[in-house]
This record gives sequence, structure tokens and C-alpha cells, in this order.
Amino acid sequence: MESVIEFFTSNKDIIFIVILMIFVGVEVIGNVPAVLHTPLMSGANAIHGVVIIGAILVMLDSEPTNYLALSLGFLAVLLGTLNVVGGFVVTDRMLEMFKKKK
Amino acid sequence: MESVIEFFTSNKDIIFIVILMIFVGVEVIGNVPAVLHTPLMSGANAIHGVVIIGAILVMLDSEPTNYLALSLGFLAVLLGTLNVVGGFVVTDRMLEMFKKKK
Amino acid sequence: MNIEIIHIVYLIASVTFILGLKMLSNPKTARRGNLIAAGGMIAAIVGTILLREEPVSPIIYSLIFGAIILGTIIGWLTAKKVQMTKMPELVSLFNGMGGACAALIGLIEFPNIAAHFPGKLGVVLAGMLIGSVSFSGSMIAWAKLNGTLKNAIRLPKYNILNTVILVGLVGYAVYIVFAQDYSLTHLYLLFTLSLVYGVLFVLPIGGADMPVVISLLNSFTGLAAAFGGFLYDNQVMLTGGILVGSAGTLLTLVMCKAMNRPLYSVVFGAFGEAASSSTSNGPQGNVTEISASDLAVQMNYSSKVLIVPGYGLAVAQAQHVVKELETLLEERGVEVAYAIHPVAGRMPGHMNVLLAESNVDYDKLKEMEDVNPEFAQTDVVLVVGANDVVNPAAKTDPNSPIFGMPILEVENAKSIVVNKRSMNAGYAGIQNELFFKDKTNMLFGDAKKVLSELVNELKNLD
Amino acid sequence: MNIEIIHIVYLIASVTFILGLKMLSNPKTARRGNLIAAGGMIAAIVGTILLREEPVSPIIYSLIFGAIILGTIIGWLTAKKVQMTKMPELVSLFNGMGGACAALIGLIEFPNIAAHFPGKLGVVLAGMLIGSVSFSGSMIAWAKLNGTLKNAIRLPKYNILNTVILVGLVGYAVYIVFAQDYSLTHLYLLFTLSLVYGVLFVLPIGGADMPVVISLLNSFTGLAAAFGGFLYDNQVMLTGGILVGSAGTLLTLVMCKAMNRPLYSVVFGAFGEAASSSTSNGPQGNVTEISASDLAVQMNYSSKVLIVPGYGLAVAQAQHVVKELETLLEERGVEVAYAIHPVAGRMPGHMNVLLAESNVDYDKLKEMEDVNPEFAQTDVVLVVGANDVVNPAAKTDPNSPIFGMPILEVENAKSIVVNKRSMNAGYAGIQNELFFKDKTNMLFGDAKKVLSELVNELKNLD
Amino acid sequence: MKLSVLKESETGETRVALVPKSISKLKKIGIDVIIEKGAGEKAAFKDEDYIAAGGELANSFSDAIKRADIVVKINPPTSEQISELGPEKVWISQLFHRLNDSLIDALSATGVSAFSLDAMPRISRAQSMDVLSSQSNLSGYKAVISGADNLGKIFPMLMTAAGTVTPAKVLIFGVGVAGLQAIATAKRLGAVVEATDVRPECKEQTESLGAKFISVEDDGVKTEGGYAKEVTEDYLQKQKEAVNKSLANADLVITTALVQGAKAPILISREQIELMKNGSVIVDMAVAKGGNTALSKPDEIVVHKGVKIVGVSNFPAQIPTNASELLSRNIDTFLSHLVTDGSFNWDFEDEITKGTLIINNQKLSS
Amino acid sequence: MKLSVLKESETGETRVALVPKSISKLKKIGIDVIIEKGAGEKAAFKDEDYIAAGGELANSFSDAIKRADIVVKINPPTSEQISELGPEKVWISQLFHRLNDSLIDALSATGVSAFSLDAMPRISRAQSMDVLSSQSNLSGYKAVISGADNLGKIFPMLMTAAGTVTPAKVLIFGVGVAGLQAIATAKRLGAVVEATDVRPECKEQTESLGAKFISVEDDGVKTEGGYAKEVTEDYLQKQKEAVNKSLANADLVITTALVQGAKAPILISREQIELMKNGSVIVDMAVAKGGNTALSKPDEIVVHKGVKIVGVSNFPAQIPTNASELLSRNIDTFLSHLVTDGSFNWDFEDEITKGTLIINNQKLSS
Ligand SMILES: NC(=O)c1ccc[n+]([C@@H]2O[C@H](COP(=O)([O-])OP(=O)(O)OC[C@H]3O[C@@H](n4cnc5c(N)ncnc54)[C@H](OP(=O)(O)O)[C@@H]3O)[C@@H](O)[C@H]2O)c1
Ligand SMILES: NC(=O)c1ccc[n+]([C@@H]2O[C@H](COP(=O)([O-])OP(=O)(O)OC[C@H]3O[C@@H](n4cnc5c(N)ncnc54)[C@H](OP(=O)(O)O)[C@@H]3O)[C@@H](O)[C@H]2O)c1
Ligand SMILES: NC(=O)c1ccc[n+]([C@@H]2O[C@H](COP(=O)([O-])OP(=O)(O)OC[C@H]3O[C@@H](n4cnc5c(N)ncnc54)[C@H](O)[C@@H]3O)[C@@H](O)[C@H]2O)c1
Ligand SMILES: NC(=O)c1ccc[n+]([C@@H]2O[C@H](COP(=O)([O-])OP(=O)(O)OC[C@H]3O[C@@H](n4cnc5c(N)ncnc54)[C@H](O)[C@@H]3O)[C@@H](O)[C@H]2O)c1
Repeated sequence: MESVIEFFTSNKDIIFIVILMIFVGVEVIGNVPAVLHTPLMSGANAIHGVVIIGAILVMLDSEPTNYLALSLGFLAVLLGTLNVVGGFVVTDRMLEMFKKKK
Repeated sequence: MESVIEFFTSNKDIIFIVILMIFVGVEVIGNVPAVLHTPLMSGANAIHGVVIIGAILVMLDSEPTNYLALSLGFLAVLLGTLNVVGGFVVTDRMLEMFKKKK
Repeated sequence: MNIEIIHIVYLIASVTFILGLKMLSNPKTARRGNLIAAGGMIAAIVGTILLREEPVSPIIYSLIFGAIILGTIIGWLTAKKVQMTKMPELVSLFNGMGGACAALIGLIEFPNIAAHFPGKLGVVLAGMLIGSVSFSGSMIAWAKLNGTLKNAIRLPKYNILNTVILVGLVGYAVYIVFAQDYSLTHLYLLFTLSLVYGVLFVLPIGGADMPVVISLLNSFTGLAAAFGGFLYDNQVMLTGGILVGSAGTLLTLVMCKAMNRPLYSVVFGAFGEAASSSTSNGPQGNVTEISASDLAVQMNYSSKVLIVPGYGLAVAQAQHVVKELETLLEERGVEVAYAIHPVAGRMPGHMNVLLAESNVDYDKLKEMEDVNPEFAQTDVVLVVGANDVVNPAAKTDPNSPIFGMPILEVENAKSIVVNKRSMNAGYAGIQNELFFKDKTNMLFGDAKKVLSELVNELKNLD
Repeated sequence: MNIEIIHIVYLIASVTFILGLKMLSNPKTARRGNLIAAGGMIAAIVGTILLREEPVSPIIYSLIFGAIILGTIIGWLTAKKVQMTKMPELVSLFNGMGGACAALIGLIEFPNIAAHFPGKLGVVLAGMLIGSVSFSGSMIAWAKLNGTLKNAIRLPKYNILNTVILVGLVGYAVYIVFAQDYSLTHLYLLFTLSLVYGVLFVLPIGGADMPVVISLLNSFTGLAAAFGGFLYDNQVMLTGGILVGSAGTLLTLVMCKAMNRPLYSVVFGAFGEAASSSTSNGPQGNVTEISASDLAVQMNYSSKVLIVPGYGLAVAQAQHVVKELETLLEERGVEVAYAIHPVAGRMPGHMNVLLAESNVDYDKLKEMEDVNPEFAQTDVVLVVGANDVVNPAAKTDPNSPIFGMPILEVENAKSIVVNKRSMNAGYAGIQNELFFKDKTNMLFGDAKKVLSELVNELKNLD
Repeated sequence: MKLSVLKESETGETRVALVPKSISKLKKIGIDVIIEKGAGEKAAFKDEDYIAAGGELANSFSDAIKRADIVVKINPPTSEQISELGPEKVWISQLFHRLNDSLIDALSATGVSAFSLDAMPRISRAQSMDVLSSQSNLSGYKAVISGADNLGKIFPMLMTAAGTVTPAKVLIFGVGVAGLQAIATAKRLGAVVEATDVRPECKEQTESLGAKFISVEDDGVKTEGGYAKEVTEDYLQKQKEAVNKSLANADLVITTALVQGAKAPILISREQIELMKNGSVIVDMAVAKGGNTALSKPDEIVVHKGVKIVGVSNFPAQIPTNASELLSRNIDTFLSHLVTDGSFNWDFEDEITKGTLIINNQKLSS
Repeated sequence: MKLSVLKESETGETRVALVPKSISKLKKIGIDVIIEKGAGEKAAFKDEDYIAAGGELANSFSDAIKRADIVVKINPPTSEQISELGPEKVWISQLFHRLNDSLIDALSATGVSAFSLDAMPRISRAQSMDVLSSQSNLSGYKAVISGADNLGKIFPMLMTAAGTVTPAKVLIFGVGVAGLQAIATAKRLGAVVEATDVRPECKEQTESLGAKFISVEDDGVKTEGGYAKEVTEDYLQKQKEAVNKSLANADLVITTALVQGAKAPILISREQIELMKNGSVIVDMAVAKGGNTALSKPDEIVVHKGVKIVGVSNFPAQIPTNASELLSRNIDTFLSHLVTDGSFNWDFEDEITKGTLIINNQKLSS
């Protein structure tokens, strides 16, 4: 109990941010029409590609000689990039059809 | 410039919270029907009565002999309470009419 | 330990505020939302007092409790006693109290902060300044709604004057902070100036625009509370204040939009110019407008609605949408019927022809003699493009061209809503005093268009 | 200094994510929203690399750039080349990549964190675990959509099995953290188990439910990213991840609701039971359903829509709402007409009687011979409660009771939507192969009800 | 106070001035009703119905008149009926007094007081007593039904396996009470309807029924009473140009144009009729006042180069039940205006009394 | 190949079997059209119109028959016409062969081949050649117009200053093609409509037009051809009970009930007629097949205790223009089925050819 409260206190801002972010996430897409379900999912998919930042940080912090870390890190950055680039581009293509024909 | 960045860094969580809160505030009432404009305003009015916490803190921190601070503080708590209590009660009364008649 | 638990309490309170506002924007949950926010508020207040670790003198405790109890009694009684129609002015009053509270905090803390944390001086001043403006502005708004202050009072070139004062105010505060000149004279001068600005800000504005102003001042107070939160590094004040600040600003914008008035005219005091446009050539005074969404809620919560169609229904070809309205209301358990005046329209049976086209059940069409006694039990009468057939002058004014014609006695209903495009007269060419009655609200616009909106609002209600 | 600027960059990026998602939920702004979020992402990535204060070896820089360039090329090309119909599987694939990235971060950081910040070990493991599940699950989903994996494969009692594995997985991670047993064996075992769970989680689920699953896995990956943010105390990862986590979860729920399937059946793998119910006694295969809101967008962005009314329109008495649909579409610049088959309905001129009642212009009613050549230039044909009159069997099947009857050749249109209540036959009692065509989507439900929904969705589109 | 209802004697008349339902209403204001035997027969009201409602029967019109203080009828009195009248009696019927000087003289000579129902002023308050309005309304409906019955085509558009039947095109002259009801009825049946009138406000009214208005580029003005005045030759010429195209396409034309106190205007000349399609039909509702076409004859069907011109002088008589019901309501409301508690109560300042009282030989109470 | 269109000779018949519009269509399949002089006159089609469309005139029916390979008419041939016929010629008209043995014998004797239009099978493909369907449809409309014209009331509800006119109550027996169109037309005019039929699927169809269906608690079954079969006495009894209340309230009753190959069923007995209101009207559309009421007489208006019973045996003849147009389209479609490139092309396996070819003396090509 003690430790939970302690954890809470030391991270209170982060926790606050998380909670607010959850509200924002939910509110922001609250009125999405069904036709946008797939593009929205795809766009959200691209956004969580932000995990690539973690992969970059891993690499930046690695020893230039730690080959295992470097190769795994390389892979991680590559995959993360795929997620980001592929995600945004595919979303954009899906959304092309919303252009008014005339 | 320097100092702005510094201010930013030292308060980054707070700033984040403020920004998110703005989003939440805007999103949360985004679809309010016109009939609820007044009750919503009234409810929001009650919520900013939270300023009373500041007044209480002022008093709690005051010297028991600082009569000026105490009397101003007393007034502040009183006014804050009016804001809170009056605000919530009046909102509740406005909303009574939304009860289904049958 | 306590100091840590209080953070959890504050977090919960903040969340209740968010949830509360969210629920307040939906008619179904609004009341519960208000209570939830109130619960959070009580928790935050109680927590602040009780979870204190440093010892506090009993005098101070008793002062605090005294103030709270006193405030609660006064606030509660005022709020409970006030008449329905006086509520907006009460909201303004309470808003002013909050602003005053913020201003007082600033006044008290200024010397303290100046001495110990000069870095936060800007925050203190900002809170005080905004609080004061909100306070004095709200008081003026209250007095106007109240009737104490009747007219919009405008100093010459008030627009320029106000802007100058505002700039001076902000400049002065910035000067105090940067010049590090912490004399109390400055403080009181700034305080006084802020109060004056608040007064001048609201004075020129006409009564009809008060709701928008109150909403704006409301978000000011929120901002002042947020500065308080910043000052004390207090999360619940911060989040509560910002929440009200942002939601309040949006609400102000939305209200402006509903009134068809851009925000800049609010900020720059160009208020009230168009405010009296709702009266026409007719001499009988002011009419009250109602929006489609307000009407939708009102109808949704009624038990019995009567629709009075007239020639305007035919002109607008609104027979299909009126039928849709009927169906929707009936689905919601509202009893709906049509009151047909024998000469409504421009030919005998005009309304019958129209309503038959949209398949309105013959049983729902009530003749004048049968329906007149029913109005007294009717919650809402919706008059759609009818005028002469509901004109009380037929009974009261022997000089009227329609004197002696029996009319539909809609005035007996609990509430009357009249849809037409303007204040123009009907066939007989005479103004209708019904439109100026307290119980009557006008829903202006082409019948087909406006009723479609109404139908949409009704659909959005669940 | 740089380290401070990066916080501002991150803040901006987070805001673009929020704005991006918000704009993505409105057809008008969706595309711009996607680009805005992408801009924020680029800023965050570039900032992270460039605003580094400690020196970094050029090898590492080149590796990073190499990976990014390679990833960009592959990602871009794949995304650009893929056919429209293959997009969902690509989303699943990319989602898996994100999960794998998170899992790899966990794998790499585990020893490091274990050594230096044991307090954050739980965070590392959580990120790795969730990332792995998301990765392997997405791969299975991809393979299913792809056609590589055809059927739902179900181990006996897979529900219980899956739950057991999940509980074991979590228990094992908790054990590692609390027992402070940081051997890599544990790590790899946990990793493998997570991958297995991901596979078993998705395997039993039928193809029709994949979109929901992908959305769920999507929010998992978001969560994994958020744990990464927690790990590095990195705000943009944290906020981006949480945002996707919460929005993704809501989206999953919304999609479930649109498919009429409760969430628990998603979580507990009770998928796919009802998936094949859309085929009826007719033998011709699967039909595709379309929702009113999808149809609304499709129609809104069409140039020409033809409506084919049939007996069902009469049964539902949907003539008024079909007229409303026409008016709305015409207001939006869509050309609308009605294709009237000479024997539609149950009496000669049945459709004329109905449509005249709702005041449809006579000029908008097209005879069969005149309209048949027009279908090829029609974007959407909406068949409302008609069946026999659009049944190609009349041309192709000499044994059919309607053989030889001329029909409306709706198959020539770019897209066909058929509204009826079920897969039941019409007057002639025969199944209609039109409903099973690729170009055909079914909009099931009573015509009046469903068209009202359609009209509402259309109104919400602006 | 006794009121007698006479049986109508005009050929083709089927209506009756009072229906059984009105008897109890009149009882309340102190009027007892006597019915000439068989008066309601043709309108489906039997003598028994009247008796059941509280009326008495009279065997002949002279009997009926003799026993009454007030005598009501729809049509003007015949000379036999006039000979039975005398002072102290009050006569109520349509009199068309401006066109009927000799009748008025004969009536005056008897010393009777007489009200003319057709002279009812067109004010809001009098709307419920206005027989022209109530009967025109029914006529407008009936003219369409009669036109539809005479036409070789059907009204609605029908797309059938045996081909498409195009909707009938109906053109209506005069958008007064009858014209509006005709528009509504023709629209209901599915026809494509156009209409024209001298009064510009008719445009909106026509459109309010979903039909198209043909505007004539000129300003027709209306008199205060809601009646149209005579228009210039120039106007008629412009009207011809505006309508000729529609006329050539029309399947059914209905004319209702009347001008107060004058002969009905000729709106369709012989040449215009010859423009029309083979098989088309004109229903002339103004035929009793001279007709709106050059060729119409009262109560005859004239066929001219394939165009049927149907002149019906008394449409309401073709729907006697409803027509009598409305008339009866008009008349009993009018009586309520004139009689209180069994005695007359005339206010000579009152517009209604003043307007309708054509011959006044009566003292103020009976 | 030549086709002659004869002028109808039955009294009261106004239609013509072919209208000018069909001539060019027939030309395309190699048929030239000859018209007996004046054949289209009553339906508003002039001889000039036919010539303009590419037809030739014949001065008499014998001239027309002599010059033709195919002879078409609506009604069965008269004995004079039969005497002109001979082998190698093809006759097309309604023959009602099941009720007309002597006619068939006489025709057969001439060696002609004859198709009966009324024997068209009720299959989807034949819908565009089905004259019963196309004519019933028009009859349904016309029956309502005719009913409205005969009724002393108006159809719609009208709330006016002179009181409220209640809507007419219309009751329809038989919800086939004619019944449905009658329902639609009566609804359009604003009546309150009820209907009843033996076939249970008629309930939904009636409701799809906004009217009320009176279900009889029994299961009437239909034959494959879409025709109703004869029902039991028990059913008729139950039907009486179910409808009597509506009958007593009805202002207008329209009966359309037919049974294939049999006399029309009597659905309204004399006692039931006596239940009805004074002034109400019955339109019996089945009168040509014996009538649906006990008292109806073909082409007469019988008045029984205040109830008018209107029997019209040939409603389509009252709307000859439209009726002829649809018939003509039916017939030209039928001819397209029988003739390719100017020569016959009969497939005896084909349901349509098989069903309609009543007398076959023809070799397969002309
Ligand atoms: N029934 C008959 O037989 C007959 C015949 C002749 C005369 N009249 C007379 O007509 C009058 C009938 O009374 P009433 O109440 O039905 O009509 P009215 O008094 O003429 O009033 C109709 C009202 O509808 C409004 N309107 C017009 N178009 C509209 C639209 N598109 N959307 C919304 N409102 C619209 C007009 O106001 P805005 O311009 O402000 O929108 C007008 O004030 C009586 O005076 C009666 O005596 C009746
Ligand atoms: N026009 C004539 O004169 C005439 C006369 C007799 C027969 N027919 C025959 O009738 C047929 C007409 O073709 P059609 O395409 O108009 O009709 P249809 O083939 O009978 O099909 C009507 C369809 O409407 C659907 N439906 C029924 N109620 C509905 C509702 N409330 N909402 C939405 N859909 C509904 C039914 O499917 P669900 O049950 O799945 O909803 C049905 O498949 C032809 O076969 C024609 O030969 C025509
Ligand atoms: N009490 C009342 O308020 C009351 C009662 C009845 C009628 N009215 C009004 O009075 C007006 C006339 O009613 P009415 O039907 O008795 O009129 P009406 O019978 O006298 O004439 C019929 C129509 O013919 C039109 N007409 C005349 N000359 C014409 C010409 N040359 N070309 C084309 N049209 C021509 C008239 O304008 C009128 O609309 C209507 O607007 C009606 O609503 C009012
Ligand atoms: N080609 C086609 O598919 C085609 C063509 C024409 C008609 N039809 C169908 O055939 C059916 C009958 O058409 P019809 O109008 O020619 O029929 P019809 O003229 O033979 O009979 C008229 C109606 O009377 C009804 N009836 C018979 N006995 C009755 C009784 N005792 N009481 C009450 N009602 C009774 C019948 O059920 C029928 O509905 C309809 O459903 C029609 O849609 C199909």
C-alpha cells in the first residue's frame, strides 16, 4: 500500500498525463463514422510506430562494439520505420477515395 | 529565449497537463445541445469554485495573529463556498426539468 | 503520508470534474454529472483541510469551518429559493464570488510571494487581475439581468477606452514583476484598475447578450483558479481551472454561433447593436426566440403536444417532415395530435389535403371545438406557419378584421412555440399579440427547414 | 540545451498525434490529419537523432540512418503498390512490425535495466510481452487475411488453454520481477511464450472478425510503446502510445458494436461462431454487407445514383424517406433518378403511386428501356426492396420462372447496394445471384428504418 | 318561432337547405323546424330522419310557408312561392339580387323581409355562413371527378408491363375557392397541374398545393371583397399568349373564373379550343354565369373538333349529401346570428346583417 | 405480311386494338398494317394519324379481312366477320373460349387459326402481353372515378368553416389487379379504404398501399395461375360476418372478385345491401361475369332501398385512349413473339404460344 502511494506520488504528473491522454484518446475519436474505422485504425497504427524512438535511443546509447545490441537495434529501427512509413502511406492511400469526384 | 526553454523544461509535465486539459475541456463538451448551454455554464461555474482550495491553503498557512490575512482569508473561503455550493445547487435545479414527466 | 494521499484525492477530484462536464453535455446524464463533480469538489475540500500534516491553530480551523458553513447555508438557500427565471443572474453572482475569491488570494499572497518566491509573482498578479475583472464584470452582469441596471451605458469611444485600459493593466503588471517594485500601493492600484476594467467591459453590453458575457467571465474565473493552482503547485486547482477555462471558452464560442454573432464583437464590446432587431414594425414589445435543440428537449420531455398547422406549412411544403416529427414523438411516448382550424390555409380543407398526403391518421386531426378544451392539458403547442387562426385579437379587439372569428385557444397551453419566417403578418394583415406573450417562444425560419432541424435534434437526443 | 529543445519537439509531436487522430475521425479532414501526424512523427524522429548532446559513434549513426532509409523504401513501396483490397492485411503486417520493435527493445534493454534500474524491470518486461503478443498475433492475422492460413484452427478447449497461458505469462513476468532472478533464460522463455500466446490468441478466430482483432492488437502495440515511453521517461512515446492504446480500445469496441458482437466474445476467443450466418438457404456463397454510414459516404462522393424501388419499398412504406434521400443527395450535387421496372411491386404502376405520394418529380422516373444503358455510368445503384426485377436469372437461366422477362441491368453499375430485410426470395420465389456478386453489397433491414439511418448519416457528413 | 324548409323546385337541384342535424341546433335558439315533405329525399335525408331529429312535416310548400315565420330555401322563390308570402314573414335563400331585378320587385311587393345568402360579405367572421365558399369548394372537387369521368385517359402516371401511361395534364383557370380545391384534387389523383389567375397572390397559393402557376405579365388587381374585378382586353390578350402552350398540351381544362356582379370573362376562344388535342376535355364551372369559353352551354356537353366542353351549372347538386350538410351549417350559423331566444335580433350596423338583408319590411322583433 | 385491325362492333365499345404508335414497331418485324376506316375514332385516334404512322386504310371489315394475313380485334368476331375468314388467315382477339363453345366451333369451321388474348398464361415473361392485366388495371382506376361521380358525397376529409366533411369509406372486394388499383385511387382521393380477398397474401399488398385488410378466418387458397379458385359456402358465410360491419358503414363498395372459368361469386346478398346506408353506392366490376352482388345488372344502375348498384361491363371502354394504347402494346409485343422477319415462328413447346393458340389450322410459315 505504502509503496503504491509512494509510486503514485513520485509519478503523479506522469499518471495524470496518462489519465488525461486516455480521456483525450477516447473523446477525440468518439464520433467516428463507420466508414472511417479502417483508415482510423491504420492511422493509429502508424502513430504507435513512435516506438521507433525507443529503438533509436537504444542504438544511440549502445556501445559501438556491442554487436548483439547493435544488430537487434538495427532490426528494431528497421521494423519501427516500416511501421511508421508504411502506416502513414497506406492510410493516405485509403483516404484518397474521400476526395470529391468533381 | 533561454529562459523560456528553461521554464519549459522545468515545468514540462505541468505544461503537458495544461495542454491536455485544454483538449479534454474542448472535446468533452464538443457536442453539447443548445438546451444545455446554460446548465453547462452553471456547472462549469461551480467547478471553478475549486479556487476555494487556494483560500483554504492561505488560511491554513496564515499566522493565527495575522488578522488582516485571516479576515481576508475568511472572506475568500466564504465567497469560494458560495461559488461552489450555490453553483452546484443552482445547476441541479436547472436540470430538474430534464426528468421525464411520466 | 497524508500529503501523498491528498494527491490521489486531487487526481480523483480532477477526474470527476472531467466526467462531470462530459455528462453535463448530454441531457440524459447531465444531472448525475453535476452531482459527480460536486462529490469530487467535496472530497478535494475535505481532503485539503483534514489531510494537513503541519499543526494548525484551532482558531484558524474554526474560522475556516465557520466560513464554509456560513457560505453553504447562504449559497444553498439562495440557490433553492430563486425563481426559475432568475437563475442566470444567480450564476453570474456566484461566478463573481469565485472571481473575488481568486482576487483575495492574490491580495493576501502578494507580500508573502514577493518576499519568498519572486519568480511566482507574475502568477499571483495574473490570478488577482483576472479574478478582479471577473468579479466586477459579473457584478455588472448580475445587476443588468436583475433589472437594477437597465440600459447599456456607453462612454464615448468606449471601445478604444477599454482597449487602452486593458493594455495599461497588463503593462502595469508586467512592470511590477520586472521592476521588482513590490510596494503594496502598486498592488492596490492594480486591483482597483482591474475592477474598473471589469465594470467598463460589461457596461456597454446589452441585456440580450449577457449569457455570452457570463460564459466568458466564467472561463476567466477558471483561468484565475488555474493560476492559483500554479501558484500552490496544486493539481486540482490547476486542472479544474484549465478545464473550465477551455470548456468555457468553447462554450462561449458555441453560444456566439447559436446567436450568430462573431467572437470579436464580444471581445471588443461591439455588443448589442443587433440585439433589438427581433422586434418588428409591430409595437407590442419583445419576442423570445427558441432554438430547435431547446425545443427538441422540451418536446421530448412532454406528455402531450398539439400541432397547429397553417398556411405556412403549405407554403413550405412541410407536411412530410411534420409527419416525421409526429412519428418520432409518438415513439418517445409523447401524445401528438393536430388542431385544425376550419379556415387554416387558403382553401377549405387545405390542411387536410396536405396532411393526408403525408399519411397523417385522420383520427389525429382534431376539430377546433373539440380541441379547444384540450389546450389546458397540453405541454407544448407547436404552431407551424399559422397566424390569424391563433390570433387572440379575434376575441379581444373589436376593430380587428378578424374580430368574431372563433380561434384555436393556444394560449391556454403550458407553453407555445410558433414557427414562422419573420414577424410578418398573415392573411388578415395584422400583428399577433400571441407572439409577445411570456409563454410564447418563436422558432424563426422556413417550416420545412426548421422542422427538419428539430427532427434531427430529436434523433440526437438518445 | 538541445535536451531541452527536444522536449518542445516532443510536445509538438504529441499534439500533432492528438490533432491527427481527431481529424482522422471526420471524412473531410481525415487525409490532412494523417499528414499532420506524420509530420509530427518525422519531427520527433529527426529531433531524437539530431538533438543528441553526447557524442555518438559514426558507425551507430550510419546504422541508424541505414535502417531508417531501408525501412522507408520498403515501407513506402509496399504501401504504394498494394491493391486496395489488400490494405487491411498490410495494416496488420505493419502493426506486427511495431510490436516486434517494442519486443526487441525489451530484449535488448533487459540486461541493462536489470543491472542498473531494477525498479523499472516490470516496465521492460511488460513492453516486451505485449509487443511480442502483438507481433505474433498480427502475423497470424496477416496470414489469414492473406489467404495463406485459410481456416480458423481451434485446439480442443482452446478457450481454457489460452486463458491458462495468459495467466502463466503474467505470473511468470511478475515472478521474474519480484524474485529478482535476472537470468536471460527467463527472458527468452518469456519471449517465446508471449509469441506462442499471440499465435494461439488469433488462430481460432474466423476471417470475418479479423478487423476487430487487428484493432485490438493495434491498441496492444500502443500500450507497448507507452511502456517504452515510461522506460525512457520519454513523453512522446508515452503520450503517443497511450493515445493509440485508448483510442484503439474504443475503436475496437465501436467496431464490435457495429458488428453486433460483444467485447467479451472477442477477448475470450468466442469468435467466428456467428460469422457464416450471412449465407442463407441459397447455395451461391457469401454476401457482403455494408453499413448505412459506409453507404452514406459512398453516395456522398458519387456523381450519379440510381434508385431501384420494388415491392419492399411499398411494404415498408418508405416512399417519404426515399424522397428525403433524393433531396439530400441532390443538394450535395449528386444526380439522382429512379429506375422503374414495369412490374415492380404488385400492381401495374405500384411504384408510381408511392412515389407520387411523396412528391417525387415525374421527370425523375425512368422507364426500363431508357435507363438500362445508363447503369454503366452510374456510381451507385440502390435497390430498395426489389428482387425479381433485378434478377439476372431472367436472362441467364432458362429454367427460372422469370426467364424471358426483361430486367433492370443493375450489374453494369460501378457498385450495387441492395436493401432488403433478409435473404428471402421475392414474388417468384427464387434466389438472386446478383446479391452474391463482388460488386454487390447488402444493406439489411426494413427499408424505412435503414433508409432513415442512411439519411441521418448523410446529414452528419457535413 | 317557426322555420320552414322548402323543397327545391329547380330542375336538376338535389340539395336541401337544412339537414336533420341542424334541427337541434336551431331548437337551442328557439326555432322549431318544419320540413316540406320529401325535401331531403334526393340528398339522402329521409322525412323520417327529420322527424327523428325533432322536425315536423308540411304537406306542401304553401302549407309550409303558411305555418312559418321564417322560410328557407337554397334557390330563389318561384312565383307560386312568392304568392304565398306576406308581411311578417322572413325569406332566406340565394337571390342573386343584382342580376334579378324583377324577382326582387315581386318579393318586395309581398311585404316580406328577405335575406340573400349569396350577398354574404367576405369577412373572416362570416366565413362560416358563406354559402358561395362552401359550395365552390365542393364544386372544385366535383369538377375534377367529372372531368376525369369524361376523359379518355387516366390521371396518374403508370409504368406498366404494357407501357407507360403518361400523366394527364390539367390546366385550371381561376384559383379561387373552387380552383384551389380542383388543383388539390387533380394533384391527388396524380395529374400534372398548372393554374392561372389574375390575382398575383394566387401564385404562392397554387404552389402551396404543389402545382405550377402560369403568371401573366401584367398586374391584375383584386377588389376589397376578395373578388376579382373585370380585367382589360390587353390583359386577356397577354393571358392567351401565356397559356396557349399549356392549353395545347392539356388533357383537361377546368375554368372557374368569375367576376363579381358581371358576366364571367371569356378566357378560351374558339380558336384556342381548336388548338387543343383531340380527345381533351374542358369543364366550364362558370357556365351558369355565361361561361369561360366561347362555346360552352349550360348543362350540355358540346363537342367541337374532338374537344368535349362540359358545362355544368350546378355541380354541388351532384354531391347533394355533403353540399346540403355544409349549406345547412352555413344557414344555421347565419340564423344564430339573426335570432336569439326565439326572437329576431338584428343589428343594422352589423356588416353581415346589413350586407345580406336585401328587402327589409320587418319590425325588429317578431 | 399484312395485318388488319378491325373496327369494334359491340355496343358501348370504344377501344381499338392497335394505335398508330405500334405500326412502326410492327414494320420492324415485317408486318404492314391495314386499318378499317374509323376504327380508332372513338379512342381519339384519327384515320389520318394511322396513315401518318405508315398504315393503310380499308373501307370495310370485309375489305380489311380480305387483304390480311393476320386479323386483330379486341372482342370476339361477329358472325359476319367469321364468314369472311378462311384458312391461311390468323385471327387474334379475346375469345373467352371456355364460355363460348359455339363461337369456337364456328371459327374452327372456317379453317382459320385463332389466338385468344385472354388465355395468356400468367407468367412473368407474358406480363407485357397480358390484356386482362392491362385492362383490369385501368378498370380499377375508372371504377373509383365512376363511384365518386355517382356518390352524393366527396372522398376526402375536409375541415371547413361550414363544418367537417367526413372522409368517404370505401370497401373493396377482391384485391387483384383491378382491386389494387382501386385501392390506390381511392386512397389518393382521401377515402378511408378497406379491402378483402380470399388470398391471404393480399393482406400485405393491401397494406403496402396504406389501406386496411379485412381477413376472413379461413384459408382461401389460390391456384397456380394467380387466379382464385371457387371458395366454399362456409367461407362465404365467414366472409359475410367479417365484412358486414364495414358494409354498413361504407359509402362506396367496389367489387372485383372473379374466379377463373366460372361465374363470379355472389359476395353481397340482397340482405346485405339492405344493411347499407341510404345514398351509398356499389360499383360491380364483375357484372360482365354475372356480378358480385345479388342485384347488379350489366350496364344499368339499379337503386335498391336507397343504395345505387352500378354495373359496368366494360370499364376500359370509358377510357378508350389509354386502354387502346396499352392493348396495342400488349398485342404488338405478342406479335413480336409470333412473327420474325415477316414470317410466323411458332414454338408449340412455348407456354405462351401453346396457351393462346386455341384453333390451329396453320402451317408453320405463311
Ligand atoms: N381556409 C380558407 O378557406 C381561407 C380562404 C381564404 C382566406 N383565408 C384566411 O387565411 C388565413 C388562414 O390563417 P393561417 O393561420 O392558416 O395563415 P396566415 O394567418 O396567413 O399565416 C400564415 C403564416 O405562415 C407564415 N409562413 C409563410 N410561409 C412560411 C414558411 N415557408 N415557413 C414558415 N412559416 C411561413 C407567415 O409568416 P412569415 O411570413 O413570417 O413566415 C404567416 O404569418 C385566415 O385569415 C383565413 O381567414 C382562409
Ligand atoms: N407489378 C405487377 O403488376 C405485378 C403483379 C403481380 C406480381 N408481380 C411480380 O412481383 C415481382 C415484383 O418484383 P419486385 O422486385 O418489385 O419485388 P419482389 O421480387 O417481390 O421482391 C421484393 C423484395 O422486397 C423485400 N422486402 C419486403 N419487405 C421489405 C421491407 N419492409 N424492407 C425492405 N425490403 C423488403 C423482400 O425481401 P426480404 O423479405 O428479404 O426483405 C423481397 O425480396 C415480380 O416478380 C413481378 O412479376 C408484379
Ligand atoms: N370570408 C373570406 O375571407 C373569404 C371567403 C371566400 C373566399 N375568399 C377569398 O376570395 C377570393 C376569391 O374567391 P372565389 O373563389 O369566390 O372567387 P370567384 O369565384 O369570384 O372567382 C374565381 C377565381 O377566378 C379568378 N378570375 C377572375 N377573372 C379572371 C381572369 N380573367 N383570368 C383568370 N382568373 C380570373 C378570380 O381571381 C378568382 O380567383 C379567394 O382568394 C378566396 O380565398 C375569402
Ligand atoms: N403475369 C403475372 O405474373 C400476373 C399477371 C396478372 C395478374 N397476376 C396476379 O394474379 C392475381 C389475380 O389477378 P386478377 O386481378 O387478374 O384476378 P381476378 O380478376 O381473377 O380476381 C380478382 C380478385 O378477386 C379475388 N376473389 C375471388 N373470389 C373471391 C371471393 N370469394 N372473395 C373475395 N375475393 C375473391 C381474387 O383472389 C382476386 O384477387 C394477382 O395477384 C395478380 O398480381 C400475375
